[in-house]
Amino acid sequence: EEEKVITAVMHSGLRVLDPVITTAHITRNHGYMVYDVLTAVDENFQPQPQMAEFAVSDDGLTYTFTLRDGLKFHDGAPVTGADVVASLTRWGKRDSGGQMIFDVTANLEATDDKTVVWTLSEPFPPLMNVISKQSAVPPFIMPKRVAETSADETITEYIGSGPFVFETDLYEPGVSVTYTKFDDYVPRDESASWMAGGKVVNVDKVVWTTMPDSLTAINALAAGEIDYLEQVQVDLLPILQSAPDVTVETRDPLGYVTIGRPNFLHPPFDNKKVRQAALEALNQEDVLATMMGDPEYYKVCGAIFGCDTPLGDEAGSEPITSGAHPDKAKALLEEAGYDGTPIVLMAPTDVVSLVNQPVVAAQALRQAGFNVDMQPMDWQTVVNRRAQQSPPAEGGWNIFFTNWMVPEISDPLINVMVNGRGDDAWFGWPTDDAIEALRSDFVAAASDAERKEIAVKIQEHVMDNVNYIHLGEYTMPQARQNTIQNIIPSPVPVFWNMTKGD
Amino acid sequence: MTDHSSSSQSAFQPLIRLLSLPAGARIGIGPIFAALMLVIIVLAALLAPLYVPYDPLSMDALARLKPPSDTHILGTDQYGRDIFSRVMTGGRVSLLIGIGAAIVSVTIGLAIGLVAGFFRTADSIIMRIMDSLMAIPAILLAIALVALNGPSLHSVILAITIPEVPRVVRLVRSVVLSAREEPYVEAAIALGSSMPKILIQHLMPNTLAPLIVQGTYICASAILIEAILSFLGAGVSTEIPTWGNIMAEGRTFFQIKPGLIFWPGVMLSLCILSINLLGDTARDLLDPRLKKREA
Amino acid sequence: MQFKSKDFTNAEQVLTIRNLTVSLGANLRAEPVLRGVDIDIRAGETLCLVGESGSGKSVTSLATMGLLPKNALEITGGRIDLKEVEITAASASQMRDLRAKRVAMIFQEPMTALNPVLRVGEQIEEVLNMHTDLSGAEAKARTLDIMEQVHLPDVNRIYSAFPHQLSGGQRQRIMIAMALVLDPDLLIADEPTTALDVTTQQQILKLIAEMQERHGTAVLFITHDMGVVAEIADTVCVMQKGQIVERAPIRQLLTAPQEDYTRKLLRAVPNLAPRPARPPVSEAPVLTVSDLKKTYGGGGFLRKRDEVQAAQNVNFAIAPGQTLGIVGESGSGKSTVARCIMRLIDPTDGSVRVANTEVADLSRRQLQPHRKHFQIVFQDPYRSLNPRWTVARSLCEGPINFGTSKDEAMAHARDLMELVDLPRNALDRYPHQFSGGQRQRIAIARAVAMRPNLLVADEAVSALDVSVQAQVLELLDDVQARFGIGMLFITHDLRVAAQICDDVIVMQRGHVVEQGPAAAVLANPAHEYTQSLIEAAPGRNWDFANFRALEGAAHQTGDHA
Amino acid sequence: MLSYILKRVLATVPVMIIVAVFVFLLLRLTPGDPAAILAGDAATPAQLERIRDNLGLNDPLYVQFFTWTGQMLQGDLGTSLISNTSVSDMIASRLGPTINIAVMTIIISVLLAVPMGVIAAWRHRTWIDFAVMSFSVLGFSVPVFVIGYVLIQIFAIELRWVPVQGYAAPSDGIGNFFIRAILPSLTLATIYVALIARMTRASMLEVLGEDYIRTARAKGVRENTVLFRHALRNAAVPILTIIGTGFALLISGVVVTESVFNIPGIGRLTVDAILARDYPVIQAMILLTAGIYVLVNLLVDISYSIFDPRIRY
Ligand SMILES: Nc1ncnc2c1ncn2[C@@H]1O[C@H](COP(=O)(O)OP(=O)(O)OP(=O)(O)O)[C@@H](O)[C@H]1O
Ligand SMILES: Nc1ncnc2c1ncn2[C@@H]1O[C@H](COP(=O)(O)OP(=O)(O)OP(=O)(O)O)[C@@H](O)[C@H]1O
Ligand SMILES: [Mg+2]
Ligand SMILES: [Mg+2]
Ligand code: NI
Repeated sequence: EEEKVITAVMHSGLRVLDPVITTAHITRNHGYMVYDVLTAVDENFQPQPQMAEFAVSDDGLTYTFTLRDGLKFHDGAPVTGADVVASLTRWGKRDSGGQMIFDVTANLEATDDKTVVWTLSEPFPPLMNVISKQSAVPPFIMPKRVAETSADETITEYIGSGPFVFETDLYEPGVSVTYTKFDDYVPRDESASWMAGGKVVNVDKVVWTTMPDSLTAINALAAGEIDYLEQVQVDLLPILQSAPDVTVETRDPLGYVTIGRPNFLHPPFDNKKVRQAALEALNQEDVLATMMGDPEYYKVCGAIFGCDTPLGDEAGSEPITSGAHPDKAKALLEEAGYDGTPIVLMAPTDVVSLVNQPVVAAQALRQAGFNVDMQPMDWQTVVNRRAQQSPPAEGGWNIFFTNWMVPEISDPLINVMVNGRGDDAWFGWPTDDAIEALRSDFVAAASDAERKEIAVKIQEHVMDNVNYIHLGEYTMPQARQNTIQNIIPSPVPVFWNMTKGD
Repeated sequence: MTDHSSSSQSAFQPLIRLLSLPAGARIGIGPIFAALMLVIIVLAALLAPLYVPYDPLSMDALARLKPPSDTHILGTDQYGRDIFSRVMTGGRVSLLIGIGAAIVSVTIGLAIGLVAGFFRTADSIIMRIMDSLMAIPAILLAIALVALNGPSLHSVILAITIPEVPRVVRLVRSVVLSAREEPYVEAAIALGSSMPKILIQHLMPNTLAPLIVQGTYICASAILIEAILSFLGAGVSTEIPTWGNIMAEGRTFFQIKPGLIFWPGVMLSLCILSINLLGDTARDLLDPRLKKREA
Repeated sequence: MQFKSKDFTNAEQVLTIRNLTVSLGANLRAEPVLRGVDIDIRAGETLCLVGESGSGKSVTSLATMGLLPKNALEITGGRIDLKEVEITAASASQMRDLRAKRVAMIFQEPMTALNPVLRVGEQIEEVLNMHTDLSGAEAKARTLDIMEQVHLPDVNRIYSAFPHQLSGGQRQRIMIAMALVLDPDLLIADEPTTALDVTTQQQILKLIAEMQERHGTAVLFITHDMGVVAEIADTVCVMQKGQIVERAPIRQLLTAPQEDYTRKLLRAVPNLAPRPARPPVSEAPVLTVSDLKKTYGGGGFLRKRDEVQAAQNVNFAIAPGQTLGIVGESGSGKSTVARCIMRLIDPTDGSVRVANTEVADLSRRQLQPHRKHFQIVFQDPYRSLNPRWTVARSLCEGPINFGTSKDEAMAHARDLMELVDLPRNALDRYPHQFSGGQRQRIAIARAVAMRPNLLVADEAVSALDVSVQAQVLELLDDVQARFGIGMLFITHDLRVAAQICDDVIVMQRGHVVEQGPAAAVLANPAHEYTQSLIEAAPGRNWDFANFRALEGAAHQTGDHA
Repeated sequence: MLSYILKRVLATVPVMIIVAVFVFLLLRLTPGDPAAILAGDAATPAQLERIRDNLGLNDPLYVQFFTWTGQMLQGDLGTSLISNTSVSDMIASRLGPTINIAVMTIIISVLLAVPMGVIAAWRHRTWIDFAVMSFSVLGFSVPVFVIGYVLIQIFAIELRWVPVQGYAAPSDGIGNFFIRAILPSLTLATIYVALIARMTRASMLEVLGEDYIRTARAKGVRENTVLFRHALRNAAVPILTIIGTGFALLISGVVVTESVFNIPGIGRLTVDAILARDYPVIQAMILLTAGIYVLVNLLVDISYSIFDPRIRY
């Protein structure tokens, strides 16, 4: 029988192969191909067993994981508790949620080949959510020898126990990566649901290629040269209309948010009124429409934890959702005594999904009376510069923009922008004791209802204090040949379950 | 040799001598057309703020990618900005980059080239450095430099200039090397003229004609390189419209809205075409090797 | 002097040019370049076409070959008959067929006339391949044969040599072989020996004569060297401004020229008899050169570059008002000596004293104040003036360097213009607006403006027409007498040397082979190299200026005037 | 000859050293942090600092420089900071496509441009000359990516003669290679053709005015023999030179063309590396391209002697 190969164009090239050291989405996606996880969330955000069944003691201090039978690494070695412990330990050094868990960990050990016991010194209710989550840095299980690599160094061996085998020889960083079906993988019996359930592989090989030019990628899909396009620029969809063999659809209903982050250390954004002025000046619709073009693919929505997530709520978001209010902004600026200090706005030029926001925002801020110094630079420079705490005139900055996947911001523990710990906070460094208090309450909260209540308070606080500017949600359509079927509708594009017809 | 001078030319004599144009040089219709076109393009760009209907930066998120209409004669781009206003205004910066890069690289190259050509000791060191600069691919160097300084106007000009400098240096140096063997330079030495005087008064004018030619090519290629840098995400900020970044921004819409590439492309190509044509004409008129045949 | 005197009345007419008019193609209003030229040449005859530069000699020959530059020159009247073929009416392919077979041509510069990237054998053979059905081997044999005939040595080696590997004389032989390989009826030679030194020139002239004898070829020979004319011509046509002004058998032309122009042309030819010696001066010499030595090259990075010993053990002195000539064939080191004295290059060894200052080892900066004592006039008057500068600026440059004010320098420049017999108002003009002779005058004026003690003239008249040359020489003489300047005069033309020098140095391959008063050296050469030089000078027995033979000139001591 | 080559090769040493120092300094002074690229968006400053330490990016500059040059001298180009793969492996797998496309481009360009230039010079100042020159000036005036898009639109999308994108090595079948390489090569060739055609024309014009061309005509040689046997070889040296120096342009074009046609070549590798501040890769790539440039021009210089026997080393 002919080999079944899926050629997929992913949103970016795979350059980093260590899914623990980096938060890059493409590497996370790669991780899900090669590695397996202990537990995983299903489409209802509920943690489900994957490699292991789990049990929580009544006091919420002891978690016991029992590995299921037949788990094997790609080199044939069985997966053991020791591998799990080493992998979790390394992950705990990199993931922010993981760090919090390890802060309260009393003991983590493999009691035998199949059993891992995790003992806490105090309860940490969201533990299962954190280790089952599908975003940022999932706790992938690697062989012990690999997982013993320092968390600040990249691993050099790419062996997992996941459904696909990474082909080292065919790997070209940034260009293409090839995965073959791992024949010894034993899927769970449940049907697949998001990251949970049976990972049944129906093809022999998956090739990810990168096309630096989005127009070329679309044309290649239309011409039948590739099978699958992870993200399609909405403006280019008309090109696919004339391709009857291609289907365009939204795989991931949650999508992304786009945000702007002010710098709290320096004028004028150290002034709450000025931040509020910026919130008034900006308008979600303008940004989203410019980015996406078609309203079908964006949503004006003020919920900082995401519109369709359990914690999502739009409280206090009118300034940003109800259009631009330059007059209100001007009044606020007046009130704040804004003296025309230029706002250094960092504008990346080389990341397609980030070029529009700064341009639109700069224009809107100017209309509201801000003096904007938009400084274009490549994304690398943004990344480097946003870490600078010096004043804007000396190599610092005032505001920048970025995007997140909704699951990455969907609760106050994951969402790094609601961290208010000053220098330890995310870039922008707000010192916000109020929000920290709310976050502690959130961790301590006993019930979902209580958590939701606290989340709404955080939402209101963020809108008032303008910890960051939530600019709305959007989804990216994917496109596939009609022969490609049974794609799981999850934020992470996964290649199990997927079938390829003839 | 007959005496071709006539009194009517006398006003232009110094210029003609300075450029050592062959007397009675004829200029065809093509170059005149090119010059005319260039004048129109330059004027259109310079005066753009006076006549374009919209602020090239003003956006309208709800009027994106509109086809040509009465309100937007060339339609709008992906930010809802008026393409006509942007293309016309874009010429200003593109031309500035072209002319800026030409002037800067010619000036720097001239200074270095004169020194290298005349002072044996400096020559080998300077030329090694120039060889190295030449060997580094211009585009890669430009990307790196723009990444270094941020894609501001002057860093783009700088990035385009640096790889051009060695070419100018080579050119000036070769002219100086051959001119310094000319008997009139030897005569000047014999007449007791100092080195700087010989360098500036006797040798530098010889470089003028080739430099004008080279300058036009640098100007043309700078405009083009700016477009390529924009394509690679290392061009001038999109806040400052240039033909290059209008095209680069619009490139993904090539099939949806070809006007985004077409109009700036046409302006850019016409402009480069005329500059190149003028450069060719200048070369035909000024190149002593070709001139030899006409004499 | 033995002139050719063959009778051609019964010989077949090979070339007949009637009323040929050639105009500048694009410009109908301009003067035609040729205005009604008539020429007849018969089999075996040598017709020499003489006249000043630009008179139309080359255009006539190119018209005959059908090779006038397209778009530039056009035949607008008359006809050219090559035996029965009318050339002006021939099609391009007919013309191609005629060339080499019926009419062939030798050009002046043997280096540039041969294709530098093709082996010379191939270049000759190409003619055979193009026009005959010979097989490869036959063509090669024929090529080697013709190469033998032109007395090329070691033909098998030369066959596969490239032009740059041959000497000038050998290259010209290749050209001749190429021209004659198909035995054409007419051979056109446009200044074929001007670029060669006299000894080689003599061999080539002999060779052409020999080939002509053998094949009965008609020859149209273009030259401006009257000496050559005297040696080889049967008939002479004198051209001026596109017209043939006089046509006569050689003896008649040289003894009884009819036209003023012809007379003027002949008068300007300098004599090989040395000038009368001027009274020796007792004053201290302006220039003393002792043991001067210059070696080019050497050094080199990985491999030692070839050294050229361009001048060795040169010793001489020049007194004020006296002229020392350096003669010798091309490459013998004449210019090297001049440039060492001028310190345009640094001598390897030896001493050069100018006006009591040792200049050989001064640094450039130290030398600068002494520059005004010695000046130079170069061969090419066009290139030695900055084409971008007005004459005034060029003339003032030197004095201003030595502290003269601008106005003063300008005033002086006006006087100088007068001195060199140019209109004062010409000061604002550029070099290209002057004729060659005028430019050389300006160059001389510029040198004289510095009031030097020593004037070095490196081939200062070689680029000029004989008539212009005579004027410039006169000027130099005049200036020298007026300011008492010592002069070093470099030339390869023995006639010029004879006319202007008090003393003469003969150089060969960097060595001085003979040295002494002009009268002694030129009239009684002691060294065999000098002898061969004088032997080879064409027409050396004829006193052109006086239309008579120079009987016993070689033995006279110089007091005839 | 051998000593000349040796000398030239030795002369490239200082050039390469200057390039190395220059590139090294340029990169270290450029803002941007490979550690940040590696760690992604959510890393904390402390984490970044530790990664930088691990990568050796916190060592003094001179230590980093000598470590790097030390490695280089042992033939070790280092490992990518980002993907942790060996730089030599990365280059090895990326060099082929670029070289193959470049060679094809040069072949196409020379085959097109030289006859164009010859004919333009031969018919100097006629409409043929004008047409050839206009075309070549046009080739200079349109950005490479536009040419690429237009070619794709016509030949891949409308006519469907060739695929839109992609690369196949000649070892995968020469036809396969050809059909994918033709559009990128043509795209790259436009500017190269323009360059070579102009130089051919100018050089031929000069040669056609030489005495030996007149000699050839005086011998009754046919016109095409005059042009191609007598003139072209003499005109070859400047044409070769421009092919050599134009190589720099080719490299610039490659960067863009590889993007547009999705060719996994070294142009993209370098741009990606620059944007990711992957220092070892950038350094190796720029040294490599500089080296190739120098080598190509050395080959060009040596090849002069094939065309012009006067040139001997
Ligand atoms: N290609 C050309 N285009 C225009 N004018 C020309 C051309 N060739 C020659 N002439 C003109 O024709 C005239 C005669 O030139 P020609 O070359 O025949 O002179 P000549 O007698 O051979 O001089 P010389 O002794 O210097 O070789 C000159 O005035 C010259 O300027
Ligand atoms: N710059 C130089 N480098 C090396 N060799 C040189 C240089 N200049 C001249 N020569 C050589 O030195 C020798 C003498 O040259 P020079 O120019 O003095 O001869 P010349 O007698 O003036 O000849 P001509 O009559 O041709 O002007 C020649 O063999 C020449 O090739
Ligand atoms: Mg002539
Ligand atoms: Mg000389
Ligand atoms: Ni003239």
